[in-house]
Amino acid sequence: MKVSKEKKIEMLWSMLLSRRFEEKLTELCKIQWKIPGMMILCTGQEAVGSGVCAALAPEDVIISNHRSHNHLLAKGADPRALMAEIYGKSTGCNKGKSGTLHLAVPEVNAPCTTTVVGGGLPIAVGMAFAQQYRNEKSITVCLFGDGAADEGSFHEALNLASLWKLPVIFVCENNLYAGAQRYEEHTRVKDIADRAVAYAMPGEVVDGNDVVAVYGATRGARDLAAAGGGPTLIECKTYRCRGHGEADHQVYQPKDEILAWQEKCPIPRLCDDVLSQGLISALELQEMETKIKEIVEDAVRFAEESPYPNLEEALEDVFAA
Amino acid sequence: MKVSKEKKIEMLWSMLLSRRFEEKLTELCKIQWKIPGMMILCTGQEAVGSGVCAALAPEDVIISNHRSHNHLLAKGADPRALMAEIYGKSTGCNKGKSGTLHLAVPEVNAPCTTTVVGGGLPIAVGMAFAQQYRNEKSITVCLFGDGAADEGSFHEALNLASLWKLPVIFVCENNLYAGAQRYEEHTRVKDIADRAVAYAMPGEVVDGNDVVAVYGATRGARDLAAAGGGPTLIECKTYRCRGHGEADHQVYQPKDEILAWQEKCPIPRLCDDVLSQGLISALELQEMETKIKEIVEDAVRFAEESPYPNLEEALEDVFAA
Amino acid sequence: MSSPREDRIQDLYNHRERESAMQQLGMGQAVNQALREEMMRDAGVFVAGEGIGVGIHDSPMLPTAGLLKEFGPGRVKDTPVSEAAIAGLAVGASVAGLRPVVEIMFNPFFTLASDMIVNHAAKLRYLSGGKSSFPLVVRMKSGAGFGAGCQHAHNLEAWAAHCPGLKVVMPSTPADAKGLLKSAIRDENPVLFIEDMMLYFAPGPVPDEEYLTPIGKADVKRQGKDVTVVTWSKMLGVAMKAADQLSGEGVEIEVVDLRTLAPLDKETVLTSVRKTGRLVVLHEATRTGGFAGEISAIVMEEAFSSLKAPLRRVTGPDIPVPFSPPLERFYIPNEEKLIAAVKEII
Amino acid sequence: MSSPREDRIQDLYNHRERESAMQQLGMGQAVNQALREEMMRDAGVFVAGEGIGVGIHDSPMLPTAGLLKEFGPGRVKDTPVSEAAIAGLAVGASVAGLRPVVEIMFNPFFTLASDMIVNHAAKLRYLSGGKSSFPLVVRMKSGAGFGAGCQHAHNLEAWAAHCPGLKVVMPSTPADAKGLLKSAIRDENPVLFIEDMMLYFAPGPVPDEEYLTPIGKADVKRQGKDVTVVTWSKMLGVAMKAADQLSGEGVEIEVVDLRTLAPLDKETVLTSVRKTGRLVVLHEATRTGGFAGEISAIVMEEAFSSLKAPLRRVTGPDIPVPFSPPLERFYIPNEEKLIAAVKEII
Ligand SMILES: Cc1ncc(C[n+]2csc(CCOP(=O)(O)OP(=O)(O)O)c2C)c(N)n1
Ligand SMILES: Cc1ncc(C[n+]2csc(CCOP(=O)(O)OP(=O)(O)O)c2C)c(N)n1
Ligand SMILES: [Mg+2]
Ligand SMILES: [Mg+2]
Repeated sequence: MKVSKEKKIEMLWSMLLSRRFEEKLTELCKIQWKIPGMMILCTGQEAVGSGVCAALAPEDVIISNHRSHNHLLAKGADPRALMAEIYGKSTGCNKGKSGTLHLAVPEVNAPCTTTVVGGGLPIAVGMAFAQQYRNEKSITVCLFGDGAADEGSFHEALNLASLWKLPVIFVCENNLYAGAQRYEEHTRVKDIADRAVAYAMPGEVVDGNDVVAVYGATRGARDLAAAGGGPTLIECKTYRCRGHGEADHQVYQPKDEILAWQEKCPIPRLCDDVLSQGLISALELQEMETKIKEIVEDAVRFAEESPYPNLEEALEDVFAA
Repeated sequence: MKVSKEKKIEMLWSMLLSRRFEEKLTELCKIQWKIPGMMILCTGQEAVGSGVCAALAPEDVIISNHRSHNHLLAKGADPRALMAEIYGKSTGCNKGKSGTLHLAVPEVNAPCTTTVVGGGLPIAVGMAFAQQYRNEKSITVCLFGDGAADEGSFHEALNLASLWKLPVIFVCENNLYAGAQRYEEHTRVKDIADRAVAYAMPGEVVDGNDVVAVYGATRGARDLAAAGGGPTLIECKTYRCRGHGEADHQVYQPKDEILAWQEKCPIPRLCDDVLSQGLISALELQEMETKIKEIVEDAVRFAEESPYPNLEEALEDVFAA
Repeated sequence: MSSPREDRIQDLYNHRERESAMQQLGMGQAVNQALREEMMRDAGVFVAGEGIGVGIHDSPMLPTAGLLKEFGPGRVKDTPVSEAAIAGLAVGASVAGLRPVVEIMFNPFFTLASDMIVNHAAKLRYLSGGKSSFPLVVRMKSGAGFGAGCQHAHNLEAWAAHCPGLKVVMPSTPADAKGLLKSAIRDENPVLFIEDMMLYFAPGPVPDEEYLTPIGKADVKRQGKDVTVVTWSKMLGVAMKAADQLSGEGVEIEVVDLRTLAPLDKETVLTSVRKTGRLVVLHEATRTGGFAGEISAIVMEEAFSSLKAPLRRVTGPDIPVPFSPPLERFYIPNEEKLIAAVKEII
Repeated sequence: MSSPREDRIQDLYNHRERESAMQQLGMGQAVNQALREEMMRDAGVFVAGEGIGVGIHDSPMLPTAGLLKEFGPGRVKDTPVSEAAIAGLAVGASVAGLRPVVEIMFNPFFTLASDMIVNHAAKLRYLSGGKSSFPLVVRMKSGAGFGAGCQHAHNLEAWAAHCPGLKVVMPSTPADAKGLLKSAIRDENPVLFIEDMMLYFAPGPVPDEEYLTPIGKADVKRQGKDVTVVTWSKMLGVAMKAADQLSGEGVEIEVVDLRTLAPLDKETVLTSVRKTGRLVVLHEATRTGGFAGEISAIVMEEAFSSLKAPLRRVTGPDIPVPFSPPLERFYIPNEEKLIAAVKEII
């Protein structure tokens, strides 16, 4: 697939932004009381969200899961608002009500995120139904894990999406683990993409650490969906380089497996590509890094300086007025 | 597949018993106040339950759904106890608490039946797990409809059964309708059996109106399961000749479709076979019919003469003592 | 000044006058009218569910009869047997700006949709900090009495009323059903709308002109000074019949029809109990953990000093709904049980 | 004769004496011991769930730590993320004679298993006319306070307690947890066993010797004459701390720990309220439709004449559990709120 220079740079930017953003979170969450709750990161998996979102139009809708930072940043979410939300501050994109696990960013057409494993799939069906109903040209993408593909909701959603030829792409981010269960310990099917057969839907396996490949597959599926050809199941093979969450010591992940996959990190891969093709100079890359560093630091500063919500705000936003 | 004379006669018997039993119910449920609630029959689909159960050992377990009469009779349930239960009488197999929709007959290893569409599949997984856990030679069969194959429970159950190589057979009775929805209106997959691929499980399509074929497929799957080879998905293609229930006027089922399938009725088909092969004489067949007629009439008499439960019995059987 | 009894008679008279001019509809037909009117008014309203376009029953008394013909398969969506997907469809379509009205066929199957309804429809707005809205309606059929047993009949309104972010409506008359459903469809929040199937076949007057009935307002369906009976849905009929009988014996019960369980119209309940000093709560759902508990807690918190007698609950017993006709009848609360309860506390 | 206060001190003293000799365990460890003992006693007991063999946390404080090593993968089954299948596994295995103990990771995911638990585990025995039994345990982690937001924290014990055929256990101390879980595993009926995760990290004394704690018996965790506080699970700690403080101010509350919500030990509640004449119910779940309603209804039905003051409920507000630390703390009922409620009615 021929991909423009601009696209590649855009994807490099969003992968790097996401990586630095999460590296900062790795640091921060070690400091007690700084950030509450779980800290679930996608370090090493950035090619998926970044490749997918680069293939979408702004009006396309995404719905993500518990591992959402990259997806949302790649869709254009404001790092300040995300960081403040992760801190639980009133300036967070959800006023501190959500935290990291269900960040909603309607401004970039990510109106809700769910941490219920598999919960996003039926909702994506509804979102895509609305697009079809209104004859929109936009489509919906649902991002979920390999573990989610074992939930009943996966099945019901794919069947309905196929039946109604809805404009939706189901992107399975197969990072080889669902919690502490390795892929073979939770299903026998060789590829999640094989499950597309069960719904007479196209299914495709993609190297999830190759952002260009992810982009290409998404573009293809998007064209199909937008043309009324219905949904596609794309499986991106990648790897969870860190634990399920930052508190997970990864005792069950073989060290050499982690190392081998770290070698396949999607970021140097794209860097090498754009550098060797002369799409970007080493200096420009360094400037990009500097800018991203500033953005992340600014986001942290913003979050740190923001106040917590007032207690009475807890009672708001349950119902629309 | 070579099938013994005895097996064929056994299957003929159970199909005929089921047919006459249900024909009687068709009559009875028209009489007001005679039988309460819904009346869901499998007229024309008898080859499925009769073929499946003929392939099982008595210690094999089955779990059925809302359309269970044939399954249970074929497994050996007492027609009197079934009929009385359908009437809601205290002598019913479940003391009148169940009625037709969830007949439980533990005596023949059908310890529970569920009318929640798809509900039987995860339970079958548990039953088969117990058999594997105790190193039993017996297996479990789950009978369900094509509509049930769209429920999330189908997916979760097949995945888990395959993962653990459980001794279970999933028998999908595809009667071309789920309620008023024709098959193509509820899924795009050509054959439900194709869904086996999604679990790396063998899947097989069988002519569900050919009791010998159903028997053969079940025998094969049973051998595999009992030998530790794990589950099989068998799809029996058949047809719902009557409405979803007796109150359904079938306005949405094409008349010629019904007629065409009535032509394929599994009972004459087996009759022709056994008569032409000389496995049974016309006289013997007539005697069989007479005996079955008596059994059904006796069951009705028994049900009619039995008392309703005492009101205080309603409060019993919620908890084990 | 006329006596309360005379008032009531006058009231009834006016009421009957008004009503006699009205169309008589079963609740299914009233729901049907509401759906039609709202679909005509707002192109974003669509309906979806199992057999709601083409169904196994072709009776005109049913809530979605004729909609497919009138609005076509684009807006009247028959779905596979997939309750989670049906509810998820509503969640996703609503946040995208449509107005889904989906059906969960029978109350026990609420379980299968409950993750979507409770963890998603009800919470995602809060989780978004109020930015995303989920204006959806889940219609659900409920109620014992049709001989299908406990996997088809299981009143779980108390579950839904225990979920912040959900509105729960449970009408007792065709007129209320129509006005409340129209309000539910226009509401910006997820609404669970529970229809007792027995009421489909009990015609009642429904105004011809366009009207909305507000969600969150209880309705005093009969005034009385002696005992407050709080009830909803099908049990209203039981309460009204008991009221007639008791009135003949000189006991006037005030019948408060909640109509909406969440948000709950506390004030109407409290006002009545403060007047009568006596409370009976009547519901078909099983007793332990039923919504009668909430009513009694509120009364005991806020009208304690007015109370003259212990509470009585008239409810289904703590058993699954049995199949056998006499047992099922035994399960369903009736006039005799209500009357006995009222008499115990006067 | 000693005064009630002296009695209590003596009581506490004996108690401490006894306790100091005991092992100190968190509730997770106590659950772990119960599982181990029962698995050793009965080869039919197995455990299954998401990450219960190999998990993402390797802390010895967790309920299933070490079981895989001790009992092997045949009896300690890690499952896919498939809550309906996990619950169905329990239903099927139990009717076949095994003793499954399965885990639903967090309370909100009860929704996904609820069809299997409510429509099947709880009803199939009744539907069989008492012929088939479903001796299974579903363990479920619950409770707010761990900063994960409302899709991980949602106390739904009131749902389960509204389902005939289900027993619902919600222990407050490690010792109770151990004895109750052992009883649950030996029970012939489906039992939902709800563990508040915060209690995993609050060690308490657990007897070394084998013992069973009966299901269906509440426990008066502290005697008092002035106000009855009915509570369960983590909230017991709040009640006990408030009791100490109030005692300092001369107010003696009696703390009734339900331990089991279904079947409910009415008598212990009623006996206490008949003595004190005042009732506060304390639970973490949201207010409307919470199980406090059931307690108040029972008291209002059967101890009305003893009541001297209105009810107070101290509960989570009617909102999803918010994430932000101050908001989450605001959500969880605490001593101050309980003390204020007690003072309002004395
Ligand atoms: C319904 C549900 N069950 C269990 C969990 C707990 N949980 C959170 S993430 C996770 C693993 C999910 O694995 P996968 O879908 O592969 O996503 P990944 O974490 O690998 O990105 C589990 C079991 C949950 N959040 N929701
Ligand atoms: C969970 C659930 N949803 C809906 C229903 C209502 N219902 C009963 S049977 C049926 C159709 C089932 O179709 P299928 O599985 O093909 O079985 P068939 O009736 O054709 O034998 C439906 C929708 C139900 N019983 N359970
Ligand atoms: Mg994964
Ligand atoms: Mg069918």
